[in-house]
Amino acid sequence: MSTAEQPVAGAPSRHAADALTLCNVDVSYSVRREDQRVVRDVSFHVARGESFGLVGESGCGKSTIALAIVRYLARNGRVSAGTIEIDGRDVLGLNQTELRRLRAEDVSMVYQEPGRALNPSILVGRQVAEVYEVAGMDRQLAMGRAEEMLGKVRISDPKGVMGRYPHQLSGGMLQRVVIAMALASEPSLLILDEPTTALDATVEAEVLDLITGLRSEFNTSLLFISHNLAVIAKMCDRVGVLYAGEMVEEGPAADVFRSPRHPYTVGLLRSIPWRDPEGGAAHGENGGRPPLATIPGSLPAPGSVIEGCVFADRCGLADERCRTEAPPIYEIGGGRGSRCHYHERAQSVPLVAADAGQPEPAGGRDDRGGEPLLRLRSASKTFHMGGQTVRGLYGVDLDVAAGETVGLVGESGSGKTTLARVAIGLTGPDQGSEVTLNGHPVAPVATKRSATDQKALQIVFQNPDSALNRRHSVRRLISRSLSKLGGYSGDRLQARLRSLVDSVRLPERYLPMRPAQLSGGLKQRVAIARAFAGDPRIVICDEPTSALDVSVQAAILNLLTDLQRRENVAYLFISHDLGVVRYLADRIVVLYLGRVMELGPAGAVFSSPHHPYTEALLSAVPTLDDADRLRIRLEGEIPSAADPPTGCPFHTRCPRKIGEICETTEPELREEEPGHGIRCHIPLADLRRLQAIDTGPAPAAATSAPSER
Amino acid sequence: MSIGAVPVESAAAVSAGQADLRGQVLRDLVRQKSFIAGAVILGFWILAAIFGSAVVKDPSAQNLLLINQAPSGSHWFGTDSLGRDMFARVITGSRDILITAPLATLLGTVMGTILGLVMGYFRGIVDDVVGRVVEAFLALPLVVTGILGIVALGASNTTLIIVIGIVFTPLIARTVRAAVLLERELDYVSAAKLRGEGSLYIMFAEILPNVLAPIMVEFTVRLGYAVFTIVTLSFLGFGIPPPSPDWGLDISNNFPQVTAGYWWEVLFDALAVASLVIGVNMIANSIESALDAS
Amino acid sequence: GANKVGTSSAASSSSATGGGTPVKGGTLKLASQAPAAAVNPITVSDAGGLCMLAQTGEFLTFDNNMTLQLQPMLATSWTHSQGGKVWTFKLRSGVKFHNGQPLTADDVVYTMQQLADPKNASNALSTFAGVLSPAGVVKVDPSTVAFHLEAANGNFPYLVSSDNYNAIIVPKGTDFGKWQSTFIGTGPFKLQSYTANQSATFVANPSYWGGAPHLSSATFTFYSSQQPQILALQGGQVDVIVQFVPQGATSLLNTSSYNIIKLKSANHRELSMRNDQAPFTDARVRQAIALSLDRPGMVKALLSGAGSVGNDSPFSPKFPSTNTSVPQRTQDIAKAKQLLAAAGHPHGFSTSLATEQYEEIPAMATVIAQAAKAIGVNISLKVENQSAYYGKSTFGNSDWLDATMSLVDYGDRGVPNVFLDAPLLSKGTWNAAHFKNPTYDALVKQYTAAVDLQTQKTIAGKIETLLLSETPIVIPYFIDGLTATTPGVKGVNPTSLSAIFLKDAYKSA
Amino acid sequence: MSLFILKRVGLGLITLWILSLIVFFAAQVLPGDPARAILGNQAAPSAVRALSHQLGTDRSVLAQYGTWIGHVVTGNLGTSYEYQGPIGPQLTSALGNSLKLAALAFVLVVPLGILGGVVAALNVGKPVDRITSVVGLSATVIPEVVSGIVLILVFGIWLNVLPIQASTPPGSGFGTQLYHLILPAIPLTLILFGYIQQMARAGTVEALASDYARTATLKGLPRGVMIRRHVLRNSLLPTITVIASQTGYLIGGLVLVETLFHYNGIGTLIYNAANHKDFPMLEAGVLVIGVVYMVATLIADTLFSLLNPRIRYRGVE
Ligand SMILES: Nc1ncnc2c1ncn2[C@@H]1O[C@H](COP(=O)(O)OP(=O)(O)OP(=O)(O)O)[C@@H](O)[C@H]1O
Ligand SMILES: Nc1ncnc2c1ncn2[C@@H]1O[C@H](COP(=O)(O)OP(=O)(O)OP(=O)(O)O)[C@@H](O)[C@H]1O
Ligand SMILES: [Mg+2]
Ligand SMILES: [Mg+2]
Repeated sequence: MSTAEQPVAGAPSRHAADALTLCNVDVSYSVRREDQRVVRDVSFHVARGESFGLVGESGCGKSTIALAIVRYLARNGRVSAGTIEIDGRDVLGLNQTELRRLRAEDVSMVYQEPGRALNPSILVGRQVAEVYEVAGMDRQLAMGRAEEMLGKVRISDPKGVMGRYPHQLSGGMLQRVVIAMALASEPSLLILDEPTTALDATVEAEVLDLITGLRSEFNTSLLFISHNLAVIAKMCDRVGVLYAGEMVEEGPAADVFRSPRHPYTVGLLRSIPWRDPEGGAAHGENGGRPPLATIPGSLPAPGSVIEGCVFADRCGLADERCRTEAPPIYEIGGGRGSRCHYHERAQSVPLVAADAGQPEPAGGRDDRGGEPLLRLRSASKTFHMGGQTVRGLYGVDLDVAAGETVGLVGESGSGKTTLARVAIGLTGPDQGSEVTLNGHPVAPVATKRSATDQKALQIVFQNPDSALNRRHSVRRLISRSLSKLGGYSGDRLQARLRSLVDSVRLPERYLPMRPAQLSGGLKQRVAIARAFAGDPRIVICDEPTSALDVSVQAAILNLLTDLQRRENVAYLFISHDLGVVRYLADRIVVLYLGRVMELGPAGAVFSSPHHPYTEALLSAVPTLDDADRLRIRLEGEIPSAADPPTGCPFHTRCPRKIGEICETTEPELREEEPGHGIRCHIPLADLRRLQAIDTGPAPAAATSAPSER
Repeated sequence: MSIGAVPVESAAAVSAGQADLRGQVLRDLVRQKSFIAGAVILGFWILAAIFGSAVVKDPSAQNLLLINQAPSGSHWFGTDSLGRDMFARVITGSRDILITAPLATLLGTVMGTILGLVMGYFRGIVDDVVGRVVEAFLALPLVVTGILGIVALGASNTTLIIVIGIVFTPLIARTVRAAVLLERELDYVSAAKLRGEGSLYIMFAEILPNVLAPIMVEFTVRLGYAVFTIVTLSFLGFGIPPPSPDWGLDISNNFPQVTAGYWWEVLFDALAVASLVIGVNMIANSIESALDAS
Repeated sequence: GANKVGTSSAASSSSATGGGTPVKGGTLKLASQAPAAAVNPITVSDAGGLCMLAQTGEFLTFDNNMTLQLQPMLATSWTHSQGGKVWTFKLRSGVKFHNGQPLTADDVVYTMQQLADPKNASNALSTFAGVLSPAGVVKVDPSTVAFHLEAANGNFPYLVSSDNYNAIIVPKGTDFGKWQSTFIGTGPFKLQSYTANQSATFVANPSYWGGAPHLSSATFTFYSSQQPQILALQGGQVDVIVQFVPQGATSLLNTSSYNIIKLKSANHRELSMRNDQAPFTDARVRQAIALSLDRPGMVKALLSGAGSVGNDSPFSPKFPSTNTSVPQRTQDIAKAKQLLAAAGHPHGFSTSLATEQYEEIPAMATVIAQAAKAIGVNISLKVENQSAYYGKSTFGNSDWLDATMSLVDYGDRGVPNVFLDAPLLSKGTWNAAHFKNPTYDALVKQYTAAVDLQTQKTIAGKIETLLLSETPIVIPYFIDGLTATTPGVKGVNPTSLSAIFLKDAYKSA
Repeated sequence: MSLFILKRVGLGLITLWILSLIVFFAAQVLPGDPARAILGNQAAPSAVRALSHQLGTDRSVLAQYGTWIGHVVTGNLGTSYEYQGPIGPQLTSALGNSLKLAALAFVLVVPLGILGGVVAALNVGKPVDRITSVVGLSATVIPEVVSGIVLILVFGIWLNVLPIQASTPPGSGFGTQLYHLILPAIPLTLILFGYIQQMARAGTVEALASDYARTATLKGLPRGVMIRRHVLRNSLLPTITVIASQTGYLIGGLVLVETLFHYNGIGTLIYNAANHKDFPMLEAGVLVIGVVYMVATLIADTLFSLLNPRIRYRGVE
């Protein structure tokens, strides 16, 4: 990339050519009349046509920087030092009119929730056209241009979409509209703040492709913000890694991710569970999983004053110097910089995975493969909503054996949570559904199940904020479960409480606290401790880490594997993150519109031949090192569960559709290999052949830019 | 070489320390000017109610020779149609209201909370049936409830408390229900069901603590309205019976004198009422914003 | 005797009763209390309703409150026989109802029988019970009617006068329930429209026996309370307030911009003390309470002066038979304390007083309580809504009749008979004092039967003296009947009962 | 949509029925009886008995309720015990009066409240905001008695510029009526002002903080356009519901203002009916308020969903 020779260290030199320059920017929020500096001394620049990525964990100040650039900080926030220039113009010095012109002409922004970015009560077309009207166009003309623009973001029916309200469009469509709006003014700088975080992987892939395409078409500079390293790697030329409001490392994306020079970047990269998509099983079939690396500790509280290196507290390399002397940005050549005294040794930072502890021998409790513990037969759930019937789950058969981990994947709305709730008895299934636990059928509702059954099957919810009563102390949360599920009381309860919190690595000093005083990871540990209070046989985990940062996620995943090994518990692990599932699961179940599309041992499902849907899911996942992998893209929207397609539910989006039959006849779940079933009309051999070629007709929207101009 | 043997995130809120949330709310509260102002006003009337009679003239002492006297040095707020000192009556006129208003509000809050919890938690048929009744009560004009209650039970402070309690119950139930509807969808309720907790436990031990904030706000807001309602009912003749000095009653009795030009017989009472409701309301708002902030 | 007690000032009196040349035509606008119920001649019991009856209806006799004279109306003359047991009325000839039908004895018999029939929900029964039964009404000839009473009654002509407001003469066969749609009577005005709770308009009856009235019409606007009537008068929206009470009317009483017609009335409040319950079994205790009151002060404060002090008997200054030679009781705290001490209560005692939420009564109760305090008696008040207070108005079912002390209102009457009977006779139905005194009972019987004024006066003196010494009840004051008009209004003839007769009324330019 | 309305109407009818039951059974505890109320407190017992029989009030309570509900379902509100005539005309006139007063209050308060709320929201945290909010909230809690009396004193008596009674002589023109209703409408306006102002403020603050407002601003729209087109439209939606829900309160809560300013409205009618135990009249009055309340809420909800595309197609509350 041409930007490699740009100086990065210290104050970047002003380049007339730069689309964006930040110079020693500090941003503070005043909270309870105290200034909290959440962005400190951040400098970077984005050259014309360049794509710059800003990556970092939640709360590190990414959005704050983005908003500071467009001067849209919250009322209590202000840029307390430094300068920001767009196209060489000092943003902070503009008056209202100039600022408005800047926003209208030079910079646009796209953010996380497309649904909220659009005005719910104004037609989509009007909102897009407004951009042109601001530029002085009359309404008629503006509407025409808006339609044109919607075409450019590859909306198939621009005219139709113009006449709709935002709530009538799907997330992916909305984000396209927002992008269309952002690009309509042909800005020199486009800021994207986690533009795909709220989207499904399949949709995310599409939107990312679209952005890549449009970027070259419009020759716009990008400031791309994400917590997802892989997305940044895919989208950006250069990257800046933020930690606690400081830019700790900067450089060409490929270089930074290949050989990070800051212990934080190193730690982040190591905690990603799955970095090799096609590299086969990440662990031995029967052996323990290698624990993931984690970063100990947590972010300093916003606004805390730190003397030395901000990362020192969590850094395996830190010494006295790090704690007292704040490191400057060390130029390390190749256009790279690192804010670490010991940047040369960064990669030697010790791997911390103490959660895993010493692998204990599985012991005699390993009774995998016997009679399934949990068994669902033709489990269906129909929701009735405002006269509509929504098939949340449709004829699902599923077994979970003792001690195994079954991964459940699928796009949003595919019925994963519904399946979990049916199994555990929080949602009563339709007539004819059967739930068997330990060989005997159980009541469809949890409250009617026997105490033993309740104990045997527990759940860890996705969102610990919702799952933990915020008015109860950690002690109360766990001990109540111990007494209700474990039947403990008195001293025995206290003893068990101590051993339980110890086994989830929750220091006892947290016991008197309320959930609000704990970080996300700690909260999830409390939730896990609670689920294990009654010595369950199966624990359902519904996306237990999706709300967590990667480094925290790693620790939780380590904890779960550790617990499984020691307690011989089975997991039904739900996730939309194939990496996580891949890391944990022995067997995988792929859901689509409430139906099982594929099911089988992890290795078999993740490697071809597999269902075209699985194939698409896999190829949608951005990874750090697959820049040139060919992708299968899914066309169109996920159909509504209220009105599922006839025939194969996937046929509307299937890149490998073979014809009539897909539209009319729903395929059986064929057990092609022992324990591996695929619901597809295409014979296994054909699938294998097609997917082996892998260069087959690039289906649907390819990665190239649209031809129209 | 492993550092950080316990790889655990430290408590998130370091700067806030382990400070109790309640402490924070309290600190936020006393920092607000409107809270201080409200507290001063309310405090004044409470003091006046307790110690006022020791300081001022006897509020019931009549002087039929000095009736309808305009404000003067000896009678700061004038005298009423029975020659009673209006200043004394205004100062001591808060006595009953300061007892009945909080009790009535408390009654309404407790009943409303129970009802709201039950409706919100069980939903379905319970909610439908109770909801209809609640809706019906909401459509019932205050006069009707007032007249029915007071005529049936006789005019007394207890009756007033019951009537206002009944009037407030559906209002509070509605707020609580809405909060409970949100809470019951949270997974901690599911978690409680999954460990076999009964409905009562879930409602009162799990959900109730989480809806206390809106209940508390509702309580303080309603407190102001209790004063409002008591004065209104007194004015309509459903209030506290004479001769105890009472703002609403005095206003009601002396209102016909207004056209004769004896404005002092109602104005000071009216202003006293206004100051009390505004004071209570300022406190209510401060509590609301302090709770919001945390 | 035409002794005139009536008016507050010579000016208003003369202007109200006439003098000057009447102006023909025009509409008089009056503010009246809204009839509280249907205007049914048999059931009407409220001020608004009775005022309506009197607009189109007429009585056998007319108690002219302005002159305190009983005058002929539909009856031209009346005589009594058998010592006041039989009364015979000669009817006016040439009188026509508004529907054109002539007035005959049959109509009078029908009307009176209906009113006296216990089977009917007749409000007049409170007057006629024990006096007249339907069988006692007899047609003598087409223009003569005789009333055979159950007991001699010297005041009977008053009982068929405008004082007995239900007793308007209606055509034979009238359905009283539907009367409200026609208002058919014999009076100087005919109904034009009546809308409940809003207004009523009456137009001159050109064929009235006494000649057409001056006014061409009169419009009554109904109000549910007094305050707006005052405002309407001040705002020029009405010319007349038919009747108002002093409470809350200071603004009218304190100015000279309006003519105020003050009529002596028997309207009063009775404070009863349970003669059968300690400590009021002792007459000295009752007297002490009565002596504690500052009556002129009460009249001034509670009535803005529009009343006269009472002497603890129902004989109001209004009644010709009232014996004014009996000394007036005045406040005497020392004597009251002395009496209490003598009765064994040197340090006073505590008791309670039940009363109703009505006009100035709650304030009056606090005045009484305050006065009692001065003699060491601690009275706690129980002020109730009227319907709660009256309950079923029978012993055992009524706070009014059952309370240790009770304070109640008695509306105006033409003769004191009801006041002497119901609240004070041993068998009296409203004997809230539970007063049982054979001497008194006998005196009342004599009084009722007495036909000549002098005898009546003599007996009245005895009754007044007896009541003063026994003090079963306290009557601190009588409230004047008040009517207000703008200065231009002349010739209106109100009654202290709140009716108003407009035959001679006109608006001067 | 029509299904939604139909369902709401159904539920409303059930509520009204429950309301009628509450009133009916509660009315049974009232002391006294209609006949005594008509004949006066000191009427002869025989007369009271006779009249009770005539009125039908000596029948069992259930029989009375039965007769009444039987009439109501056929659209006949029944006969007033007190006035022995049909209820309809009195009710209509009282309701008409109340509606006039309420309408004037609304006409005054809605624009004021919204303006106050929006101005406060645009100046969040600034003195303007704090002052309007304190004023608004204080106005809301001050009883009508208090504000009414102060108004009467100031405008009616001291300055003597406005009439202090709301009733006008029969046949008065629109202007006169309006003139007389100004003073009574103000206490109502004050009470509602706080509600509406707070609601409009909260809605506007929320909309201003929304992502779509940010989008609009970042498009470079002038602030005024941004506020008009993007903020107000969404922020005022919830205010509509508040306004409508207050209609119910207004009509039901008028009794005080009616008493204070001597106005023959529905509040006074109910008050009298309850005092005279005129059960059919009481029921009719309460039900009519119930109907107004429900219709207002229904209109609000319908309007809300019509104006709000998000729920226009869903039709759930
Ligand atoms: N208006 C505000 N007032 C006070 N503190 C704020 C405010 N907005 C953000 N912060 C704090 O500033 C810090 C940075 O927030 P910011 O939203 O920029 O983080 P982020 O990197 O975008 O995080 P995420 O990945 O969660 O979006 C956080 O600690 C946050 O709590
Ligand atoms: N309570 C409910 N009422 C109506 N429909 C529901 C309900 N719960 C789920 N659904 C519908 O059922 C389908 C499956 O939902 P589910 O929550 O199980 O999906 P999911 O796979 O867990 O999605 P996500 O990844 O977003 O959590 C969706 O179409 C959803 O809209
Ligand atoms: Mg962010
Ligand atoms: Mg889910």
